[in-house]
Amino acid sequence: MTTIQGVRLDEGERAAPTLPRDILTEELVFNMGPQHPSTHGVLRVVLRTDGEVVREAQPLIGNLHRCCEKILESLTYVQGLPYVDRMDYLGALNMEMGLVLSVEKAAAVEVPKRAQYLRVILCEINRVISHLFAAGQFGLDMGAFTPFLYMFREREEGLTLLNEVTGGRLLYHYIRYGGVTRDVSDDWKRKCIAWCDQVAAHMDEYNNLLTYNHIFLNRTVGVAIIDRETALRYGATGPILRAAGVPRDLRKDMPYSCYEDFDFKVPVGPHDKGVVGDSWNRHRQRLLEIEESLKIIRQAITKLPAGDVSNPKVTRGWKAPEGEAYVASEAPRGEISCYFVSDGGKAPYRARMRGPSFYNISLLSETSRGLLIGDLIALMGSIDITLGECDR
Amino acid sequence: MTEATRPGRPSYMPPPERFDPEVEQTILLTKAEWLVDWSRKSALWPLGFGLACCAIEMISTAMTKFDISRFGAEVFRATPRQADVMIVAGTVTHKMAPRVQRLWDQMADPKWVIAMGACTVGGGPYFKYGYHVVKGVDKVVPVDIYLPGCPPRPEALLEAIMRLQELVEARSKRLNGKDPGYTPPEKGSRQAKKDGLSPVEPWETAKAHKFDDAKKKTEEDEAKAKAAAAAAKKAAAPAAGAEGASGAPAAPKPERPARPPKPPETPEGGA
Amino acid sequence: MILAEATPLSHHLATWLAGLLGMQPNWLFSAVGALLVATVILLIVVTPVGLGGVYLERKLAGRMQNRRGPNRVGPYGLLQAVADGVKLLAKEDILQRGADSPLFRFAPYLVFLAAFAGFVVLPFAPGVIAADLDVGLFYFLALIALETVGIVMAGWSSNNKWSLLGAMREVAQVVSYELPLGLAAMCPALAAGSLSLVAITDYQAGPIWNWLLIRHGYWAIAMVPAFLLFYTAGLAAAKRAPFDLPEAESELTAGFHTEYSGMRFGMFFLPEYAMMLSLSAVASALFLGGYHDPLGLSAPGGAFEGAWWWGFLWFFLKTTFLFLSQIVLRWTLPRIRIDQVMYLCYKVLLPIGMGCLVLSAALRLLG
Amino acid sequence: MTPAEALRSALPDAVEEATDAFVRVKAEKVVEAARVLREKCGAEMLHQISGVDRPPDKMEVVYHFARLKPAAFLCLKVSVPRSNPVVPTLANEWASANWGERETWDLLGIRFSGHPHPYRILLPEDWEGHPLRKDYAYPVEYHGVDCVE
Repeated sequence: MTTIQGVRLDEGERAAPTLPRDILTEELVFNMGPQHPSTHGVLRVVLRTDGEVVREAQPLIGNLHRCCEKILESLTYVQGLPYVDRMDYLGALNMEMGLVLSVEKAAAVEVPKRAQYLRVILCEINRVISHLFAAGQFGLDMGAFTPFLYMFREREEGLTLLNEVTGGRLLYHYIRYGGVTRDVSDDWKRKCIAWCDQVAAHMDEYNNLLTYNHIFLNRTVGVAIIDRETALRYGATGPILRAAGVPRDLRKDMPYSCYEDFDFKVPVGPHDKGVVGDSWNRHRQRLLEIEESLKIIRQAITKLPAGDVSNPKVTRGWKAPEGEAYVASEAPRGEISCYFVSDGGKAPYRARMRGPSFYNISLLSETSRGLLIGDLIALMGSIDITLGECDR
Repeated sequence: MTEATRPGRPSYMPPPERFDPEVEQTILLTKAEWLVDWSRKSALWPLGFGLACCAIEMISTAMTKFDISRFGAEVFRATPRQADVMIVAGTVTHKMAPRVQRLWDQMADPKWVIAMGACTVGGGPYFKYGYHVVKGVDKVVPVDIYLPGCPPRPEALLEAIMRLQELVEARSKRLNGKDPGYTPPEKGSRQAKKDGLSPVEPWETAKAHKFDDAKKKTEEDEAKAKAAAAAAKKAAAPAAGAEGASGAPAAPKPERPARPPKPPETPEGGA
Repeated sequence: MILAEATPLSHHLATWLAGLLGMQPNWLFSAVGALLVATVILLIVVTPVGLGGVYLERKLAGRMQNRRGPNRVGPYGLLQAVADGVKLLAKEDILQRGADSPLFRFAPYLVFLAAFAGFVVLPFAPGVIAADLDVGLFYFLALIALETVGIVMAGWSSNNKWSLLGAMREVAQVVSYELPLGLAAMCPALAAGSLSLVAITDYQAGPIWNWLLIRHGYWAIAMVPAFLLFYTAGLAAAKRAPFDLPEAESELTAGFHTEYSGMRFGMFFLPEYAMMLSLSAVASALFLGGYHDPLGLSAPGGAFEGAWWWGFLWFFLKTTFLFLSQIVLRWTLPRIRIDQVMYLCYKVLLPIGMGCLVLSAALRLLG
Repeated sequence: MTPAEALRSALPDAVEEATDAFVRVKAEKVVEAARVLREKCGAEMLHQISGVDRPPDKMEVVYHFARLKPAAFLCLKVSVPRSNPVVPTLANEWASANWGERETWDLLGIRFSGHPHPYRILLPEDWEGHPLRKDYAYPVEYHGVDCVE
């Protein structure tokens, strides 16, 4: 029994002995990460390979465990919010939504309509940015460096937009209990629409350069298939689940924050190439979701109602009354939810955050069997994890 | 050639000896030093190593808008052997700390560390309640440039790179007498460190290689183990309580400072 | 001696040296002359080739990606590659525990040697060649195999699994791609009836329709596929994207040179560019007329017959064009998977290569 | 069929408390209860496993199941004594329970009997204590690195 730092690598299912007896073959145990270009952070994967063929891949997490839940229990309500941002640093606003929605439901806090719209606009901008990063990073993993930079061009513009409203480039601390911190200007709205047009105009460029590139298609179509059952069994959500053919999008299924006001589609795999649930479909899924998000942003900006952006009842020393709630929302990487328990104290009694990446990456060990190392990279890149929310 | 894993490796450049200034400015040696330092500062290859949020800003710095390649520093090496500067971008946790240290060990001299972000500077937002967060990466590797911010903007990282270039260049500037008003600072003083001329080499101050003897039991642990064994013996043989009490005098249970009494003991280990 | 006799430059040098000392030119002077030529080539050609290649790659990549690229070190960042080189020289040289020391130290030299030794047979201009070997093309192809040996040594001796995997990929890839590379190179050799690069180049003297790529129109049937084949297989032999599997960064951290630091790493880094350049040069000599211009001015009886600068200009232009196209490809395409690399080689390129060879033979017989 | 009705009819002796929001079942019956939720109420996904420390004498494990169509979350709660918190594992039924339970063990010290791999997941294997317990004592140092200033 091979054991590597507490991880048991199951023996058995060795490759069928096709080689003559006198050639000695041996399985290699690789340690991939925590510092590896395609583990997207500090994920560590222990690989057992037969040459290039992966027999087993065991993801090991926890290298970025930053005690988010303990801190939420220890600090006051308002103080705790920035820490949620740092869970998924690529989709920080969506993480804030995850906590705030639960607390608001448990405490029955009213949120002004304008604030709800602003949340939607900024969260969708953040989702677009996050998906651009994920798609580019996937290209980078596949060896295509340039598309990443092209996607970063639009990403930077989007960051500038968010920066203008929230004051932060990456982590925002914008959504508060009962509303948001700042209102947007008319000028910003114009810029935002212009940015949507810019991204939409460049979608073809990304597709030509990366998505429908012949080599890219060969690398990803039919590779590392995550089917519906596997995804559901492992609790995988978000683009992975939708690319596997399950039309589950909480923005449609359990609308929160006025998502029911907007007209958008939920793209579901399989898309025009490949088979349902393969790496290419997960990549395409993200690009299609960008287009839908742009639709939502445009509608929300046109329909943005007048009014206040925060609930005056929620002040600095605000406490939630006793109670509990479980609300989930759709973050770029999957469903972020919070099991929130309050005992009426100054801090949440328990705020259990669900990091979608935590569940998404857990299926790596089952899905990766029999893949080549290059395919494993495709699998990991198309799952698109953020270790911040995986380890919290 | 030196072995990578040998602790307390000698410095890549010995502390500059002070010659007669006239000699210093004329001999070729100092000019060569200048060339070497110029090349080092112009080709700072970072280790492609992201930990958390700051890594995204580090990537942004390498991208179109900020373009770290202008300084010749866009060559993110995937292997520590070929990197010059480790940008520790993000929170270092206790689980990750040995790996960070190991990566630093694996880098070839001369090497520098930029502590990017509040977490690596001193724990940052996780200072008080972050039980699993190392409060500052300088507890495990020596840091040359501290870059605060949560996360620092890419412009800030560019400035950190430029400051590091100044630091790299400082030594040969002094040697070449480019700075006439310069008097060598007192040994080990703050100024000496600032000038990059510290006789105390950075790795002497680092608490390096503590992880190697993680398994080594400290006296404290031994005492604790003894106490636990005594307790187990006591529990196993309640009848021989008197004997146990006399035979094994109650070892004082070592309490760590500033730690409240332990919660009721729960059975540990897997089911 | 053979080297010296075959090389006009070194021969002149030897005669001049002997005259200087008032002695008859003998084999000693010839050897000294050849060595001098080799040194000069190494200094003038090789160093700028490596460093210039690095600079061009970084600058062009920047341009392709809406960036500026290096521009702080020297004017337009021209000294960037020099700074890199000096820095690598002054960096610590690590020999990690468990490495096979002699092999580990020797491997970079072998790779360096293999990559730069190819320059000996490159016809830069009329009369400017270190050694016009009769088997120049064969010699060049053999050196590619030598480089593989160095890389396998590096991967094996590093005592690192990623390095080992990189080295294994290198063997599988380069050894396989030598077949189509050789087949494609045989087509021009067949047409010109020689393995000497100078002979093949001079066979293409004259206006552009004398170039083998489109020679007299009908040769294009065989030569255009052969050229594309040579170019593709050359990419694979030089480990350039999309065939950069031995050092695939996102898969194998840094592949076979994971454990190398300092100048030893530099000795893997520079040969890559040398290999690209020499492959481009050979491709231009084989298919694009080498140092002959498209108007036929350098052909016998032309205005610039035997003018080395005119020939060098055209050789340089053609080679640089192919070199830059390799860089553009690298920054555009994703990487191919290892099994697809093998598939492409044995099931696509090899049959095409055989077809080209048969066609060339037929054309040679008919025309 | 609401979870409360389904569980009351299928496992009458297991249900301790049933409201619209959640159903509390006996710890040893949690696997059967989860099966009932899957078969009768369409709970296809185990969305989240949370542990709640309720000193002085109780701990809770809260399971949230997700139903796809119509979308809803079904909540199952289990209370265990704080002195010996053991709950049967769901890891053999739902793969997502595997890591979720390991995390609950790691951070709260609730054991899951029959778990295929009952080790810590986020914290290092030799970490002392379970941080999310209310009486958790912050470490002073870990392997030579100070945890407090």
